[in-house]
Amino acid sequence: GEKSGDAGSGASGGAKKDKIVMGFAQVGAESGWRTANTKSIQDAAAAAGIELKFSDAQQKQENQIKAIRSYIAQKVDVIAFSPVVESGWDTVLKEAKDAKIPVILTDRAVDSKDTTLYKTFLGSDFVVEGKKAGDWLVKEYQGKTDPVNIVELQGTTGSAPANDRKSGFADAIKASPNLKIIASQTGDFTRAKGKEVMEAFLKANPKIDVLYAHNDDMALGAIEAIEAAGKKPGTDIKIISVDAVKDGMTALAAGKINHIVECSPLLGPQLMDLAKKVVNGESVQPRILTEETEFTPEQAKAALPDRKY
Amino acid sequence: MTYAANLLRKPAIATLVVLLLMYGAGVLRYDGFDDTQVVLNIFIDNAFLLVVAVGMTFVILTGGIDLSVGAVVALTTMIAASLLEKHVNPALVLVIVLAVGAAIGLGMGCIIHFFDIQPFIATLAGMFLARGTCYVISTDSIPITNEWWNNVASDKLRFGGFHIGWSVVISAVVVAAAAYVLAYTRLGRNIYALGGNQQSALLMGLPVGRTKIAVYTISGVCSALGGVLLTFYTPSGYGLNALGMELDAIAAVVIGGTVLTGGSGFVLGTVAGVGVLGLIQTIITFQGTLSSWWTKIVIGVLLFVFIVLQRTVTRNQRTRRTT
Amino acid sequence: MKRFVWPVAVLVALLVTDVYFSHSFFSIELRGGHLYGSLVDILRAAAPLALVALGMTLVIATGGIDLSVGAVVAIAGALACLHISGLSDQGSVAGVLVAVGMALVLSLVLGAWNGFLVATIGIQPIIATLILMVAGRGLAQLITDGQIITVNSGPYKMIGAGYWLGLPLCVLIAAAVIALSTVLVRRSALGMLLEAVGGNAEASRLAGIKSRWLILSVYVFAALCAGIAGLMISSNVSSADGNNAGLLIELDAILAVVIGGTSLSGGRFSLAGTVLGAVIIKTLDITVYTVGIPPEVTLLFKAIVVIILCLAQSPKFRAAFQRRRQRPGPAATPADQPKSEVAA
Amino acid sequence: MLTMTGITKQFPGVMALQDVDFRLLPGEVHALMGENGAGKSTLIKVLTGVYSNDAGEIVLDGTPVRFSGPLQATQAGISTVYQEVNLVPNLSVAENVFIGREPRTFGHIRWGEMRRRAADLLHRLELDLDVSAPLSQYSLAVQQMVAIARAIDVEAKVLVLDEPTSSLDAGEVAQLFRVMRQLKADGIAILFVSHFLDQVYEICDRMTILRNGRLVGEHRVADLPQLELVSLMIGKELALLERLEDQPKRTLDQAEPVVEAADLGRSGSIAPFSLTIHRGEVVGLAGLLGSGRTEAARLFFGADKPDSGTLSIDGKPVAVHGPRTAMQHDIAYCSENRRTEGLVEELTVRENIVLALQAARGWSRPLSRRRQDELVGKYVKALDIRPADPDLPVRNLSGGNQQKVLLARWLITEPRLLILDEPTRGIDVGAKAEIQRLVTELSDGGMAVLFISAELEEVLRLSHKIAVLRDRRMVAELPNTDDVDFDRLMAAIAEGGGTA
Ligand SMILES: Nc1ncnc2c1ncn2[C@@H]1O[C@H](COP(=O)(O)OP(=O)(O)OP(=O)(O)O)[C@@H](O)[C@H]1O
Ligand SMILES: Nc1ncnc2c1ncn2[C@@H]1O[C@H](COP(=O)(O)OP(=O)(O)OP(=O)(O)O)[C@@H](O)[C@H]1O
Ligand SMILES: [Mg+2]
Ligand SMILES: [Mg+2]
Repeated sequence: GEKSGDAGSGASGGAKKDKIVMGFAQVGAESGWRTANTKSIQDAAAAAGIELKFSDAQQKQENQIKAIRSYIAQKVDVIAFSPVVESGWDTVLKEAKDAKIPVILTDRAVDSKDTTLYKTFLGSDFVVEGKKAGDWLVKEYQGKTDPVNIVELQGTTGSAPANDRKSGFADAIKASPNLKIIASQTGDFTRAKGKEVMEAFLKANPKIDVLYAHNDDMALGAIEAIEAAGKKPGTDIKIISVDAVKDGMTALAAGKINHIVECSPLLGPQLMDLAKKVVNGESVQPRILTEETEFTPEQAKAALPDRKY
Repeated sequence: MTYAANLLRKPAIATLVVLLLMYGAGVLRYDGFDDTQVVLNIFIDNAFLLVVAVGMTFVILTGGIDLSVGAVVALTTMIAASLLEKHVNPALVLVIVLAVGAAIGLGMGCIIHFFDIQPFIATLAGMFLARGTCYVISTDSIPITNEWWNNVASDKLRFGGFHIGWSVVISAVVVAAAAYVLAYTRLGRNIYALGGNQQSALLMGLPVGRTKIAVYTISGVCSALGGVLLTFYTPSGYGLNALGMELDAIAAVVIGGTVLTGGSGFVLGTVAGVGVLGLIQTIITFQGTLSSWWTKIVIGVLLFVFIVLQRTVTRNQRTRRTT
Repeated sequence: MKRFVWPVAVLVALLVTDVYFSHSFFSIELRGGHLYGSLVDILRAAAPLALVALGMTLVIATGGIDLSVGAVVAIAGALACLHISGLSDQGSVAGVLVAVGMALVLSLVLGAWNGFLVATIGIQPIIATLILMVAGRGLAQLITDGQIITVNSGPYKMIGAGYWLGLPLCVLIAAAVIALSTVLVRRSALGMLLEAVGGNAEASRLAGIKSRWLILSVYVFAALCAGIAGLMISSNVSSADGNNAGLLIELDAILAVVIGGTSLSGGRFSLAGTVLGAVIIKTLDITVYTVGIPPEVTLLFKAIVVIILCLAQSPKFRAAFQRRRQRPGPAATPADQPKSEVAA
Repeated sequence: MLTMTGITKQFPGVMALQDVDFRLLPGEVHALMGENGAGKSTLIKVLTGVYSNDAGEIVLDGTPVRFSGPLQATQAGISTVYQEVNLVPNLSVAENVFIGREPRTFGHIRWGEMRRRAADLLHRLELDLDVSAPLSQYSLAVQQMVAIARAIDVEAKVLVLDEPTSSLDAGEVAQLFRVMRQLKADGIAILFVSHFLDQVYEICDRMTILRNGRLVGEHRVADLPQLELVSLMIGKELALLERLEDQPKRTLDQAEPVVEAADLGRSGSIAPFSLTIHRGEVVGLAGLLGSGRTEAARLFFGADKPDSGTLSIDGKPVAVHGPRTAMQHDIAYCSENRRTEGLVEELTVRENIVLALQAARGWSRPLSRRRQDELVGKYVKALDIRPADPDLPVRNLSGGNQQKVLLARWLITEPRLLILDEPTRGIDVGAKAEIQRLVTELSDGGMAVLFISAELEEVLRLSHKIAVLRDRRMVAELPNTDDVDFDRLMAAIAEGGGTA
């Protein structure tokens, strides 16, 4: 019943207007990653001929809810948003559903039991990212039994990527008893904090073999701390991180980072495709992973020239 | 009535006037802005902030400040969500969170009064404590699925084609109660006296300590209630909720004409102050095409325009010598 | 110096904790031609905070407050990095000096804006500076286009991460600014006039003090300090992050001022206390990392330290504590000297 | 009724009270006498629990008491007006009278009744105020009356008045005394502090004398001649006072004008007036409470901006934009309200004294420490500021000594026109004589002085010329010739017409 209803509204909307209108409620502009994400969506919308209404929630769930309500009031054709938080969306999503406006989640999931509240979730899986990082490490130290001391730079305490990348990584290395996280601290996803924390790690722990950073920025900060301590990043201390922003890739190509798990912000084109399908009533997968990969130094060298962000 | 005449000279009224001007500008500029529901939405969207700001008004009137409110709001959502997850009776949950809010406020008030600690630092410690407790409970967000809770949250009171939620009703009751307490009870007058001059209040034989502790307790309860309203708005508990809300609350109070050094101001002004912040947000949403940083810049500019207009209005109405 | 006994005691307690968890905490060695060690880290991390807090102290002395310092930190770093990243030769000293100059001039302008709002228009300081706090962040992101601008400039890196004669340059810069302003404020009549304005504005006016200019200049000075701190912070990681640089530094700075014994209601201030406060705050941060406190309980730990710190500083608490220890007889009750917290 | 025995109170560095005994009988008015800094206010604050005593015992109605603060003291029936006006300026007059014991029904404050009762009460003190206006709109004297009204309305056993009359004029004092007599008749014991000996002799039954924190004696007022009292208070004979008493009227040879006000006025505060002050001339301003003397003085100094008329200095019209312009023309203004408009309580005595001079010099030209010590030392000595430690926070000084600090601030700027608004407020006999001598001396040296005092005798004694204000309008200007005396001046004030 749901499907046909939605299809009807979508079709009628499409018939009346020649242009699809999408309301997008962004989290904020808290990082370079997020800015690239915003840009990708804006560019892709323009390219796909979709009219984009954009709002920035300044990291506040309340503001996002306000924005979504306003999109409902403005009767847009489709709503997309990156939830600030996983929980607490049921009410407003129900309102969208009642107004027969399809919803697409990007980047982060919501934890609603009722999965009919949104059409699909497009984004990376942070747990998988953490797992990929851990798997690489396990492979790297395969066959060795010497204890490996790992330090971890976590993202913002309580944020979903931090929670998931931590648990994914921990899961992956669980089976190898010699891989041991000796210190784990939040670096708030920033370079400055990453550097400050790494400086302290270096002094408190005489032997650090591996650094796992939840994003490139923290890894880049940590590299400065490692260099200031007279050690060689990538050699004396192996570094794995997540994201693959341009600066991170440069460091990877230079051998200062050993491995990066990609978490691509360039969701725009995929999102626009989905939007068109959803508005036209076509069925879509409930969970769509972003196209992303992992990088070794060699791959980084190759990919670097066309890296946009 | 002289009392009313006095009232009209207050900055709170100036804020209200400017608020109406701004609203008028919005109506002229944006389609659909004149819909009454837009105004109601401001109150629906900011009910929790309003309640928190009312608590803050009490504190600021005594010349104090409470930085812990945002954290207490977050802690409330966290405690409520985790208790509801364990199927504790919602009524009991309500009582518990309000009690926790009161206890935190009481504790800070006691530290401030008995040990003569600056409110800024005592409530900053309270903020760390409350926020820290959130993370100890859980770093994840916890959804609220309790039926009664969510029914109250989504219940709409409809009249003449418009609707409001219970949060608006609750916040209106809080505002009315606060206004009454400040104007018509001994506690209220003691609060103004304390803000006017603490030493004099002491020498006049007023219960300075009790009053001080009371305002922080009130602020704690209001924050907890604000937290409850926030869970009505976003049915979940999360440690990162309401980050920086203390600043919004302080801003609302001060924009509403309450003086940060205490002794002068009205709850009505705070309502207007919250209205200003809400209106700015609404204008931003209606504008709809601002990029992330332009959003911040425009908020700043609108804030500036508000303050300067308010300043001009009050300056014209200012009385002669105030020494 | 008696009034600093308690903050110093807390500082010592933190350091002792550190040594307990990391035995080499006090060791300072020469590595790569410069000093290397945790204590050096503390000073380096405290340098920008101390600068921001320095400016904040003077603002607070006049009975004001400046919430916009964090935004100014971000703007200064962003502008400098933007300019440097556009240079054909990022290593050119002249180019870097121009960038630094531009950033500092912009900081001065922003400070003047704050000062204008407070002193001339008469807006309450907290709101006046809130405007720039919000808009300034947007401005910083506008400059960086929301991205992190990375620069690769040796001379620029010197400011925050470099060493001179083996000593961290940022600490030297901060020390120089602090020393200069202490001399300026205490050797001239500035300090007293500021305290008078903060202590009793109306009396100061009637005593002929040009409070408007004084207030304007403290906001300018605070912004300048924040600007320098912004350069240090961005230079330290060779990049400018419009959103995160100096985030919440205003809170830390105010905390440092309060720990240092300056009352938020204005009047008497202590620059030395503020610097001590900044060092304590950074020591606290580094202690968290060194001890390995899990991020989830970091805030609880900080709350406890802040509470201990302020209780230790409270004469009333000490009196109550000593009375309990010594004799239950009638001792001085804390009712003495009713102190008004509120600036009249 | 009330006995205090062996009271000792030490402040860091000062022994404020040492083994002081004090008795208060029911239905008596008891004066507490002593020089500035003798410990009167401290004794009162110990009594009401503001300070805790280091030793000694307080017995009220036979039971030992120890109050933790004014709240408890009030509840126990001790109602107090402290020396500085301690009210809250942001609240209305009515609230200031009734706060803490507002008329209520079920916790609901009955505003109407409160305002009515406040108005009635103030009426008893012959004060006709808008009781719903904020207190800060009224002059200090009015505030003082409001504080008194607050205290006498309480159902108290003991009423403590610490220098309630220091800023009141004769009429107000008479009014107060009438009320005090009535209270006394009701059996209430009153503790009264004043530096006006005549007042003490008029109203009090017995007195206790303090000197340097020690008890000097307890006497029946009738048994102790004034001069003997003074010598008990200061510990030596006082010749100066007598000399001043019979000083002849002062005359001034024609001198050039320093400041001329022509139709200077400010709407809502004072009607346009004209007044010329010459070199070496002391001009007294006389008038009742709220007659606009302070307002006039503030216009001369630029503390308020005039909105009509011109102010000429040395014959040239100048636009006075604020205190700074006035100071540039060597005008100094010593405000009547030392607490809110005068001192910066947190700063030290030294800093408070050099503040105006330093402000005039600008921040970049600090007074050297040596110069400061010299200036401060000179005036601490000249005005006998006690304790003579310039590095004490000024808030730790007794009221009278604070007043002297404020005076010193302006004297060191060596102005050509010195405006003194109630400079002798709260100052003891010795110091008052000293200040009067100083004014005479300064004017002989060519300084022009605008002198405001609620004490008409003082105005008469010092002035060359007296301007009379009434209802915020200057109504007369009298040269202070031999035929002008107290009664004539009173008549001018009361009738508003100059007979000169
Ligand atoms: N809070 C305080 N801290 C330190 N010293 C104080 C304090 N209060 C009063 N003193 C000192 O105690 C002494 C007595 O002061 P007190 O105020 O009792 O004098 P007083 O007799 O009321 O004088 P006056 O007539 O000037 O009001 C003075 O030397 C004063 O400097
Ligand atoms: N009896 C009164 N009734 C109403 N208002 C009064 C009364 N007395 C004073 N005021 C108010 O107080 C204000 C201040 O008066 P001002 O300070 O000029 O008085 P003053 O002549 O200096 O008297 P004093 O210094 O003795 O109080 C006046 O503008 C007036 O509004
Ligand atoms: Mg006294
Ligand atoms: Mg007067």
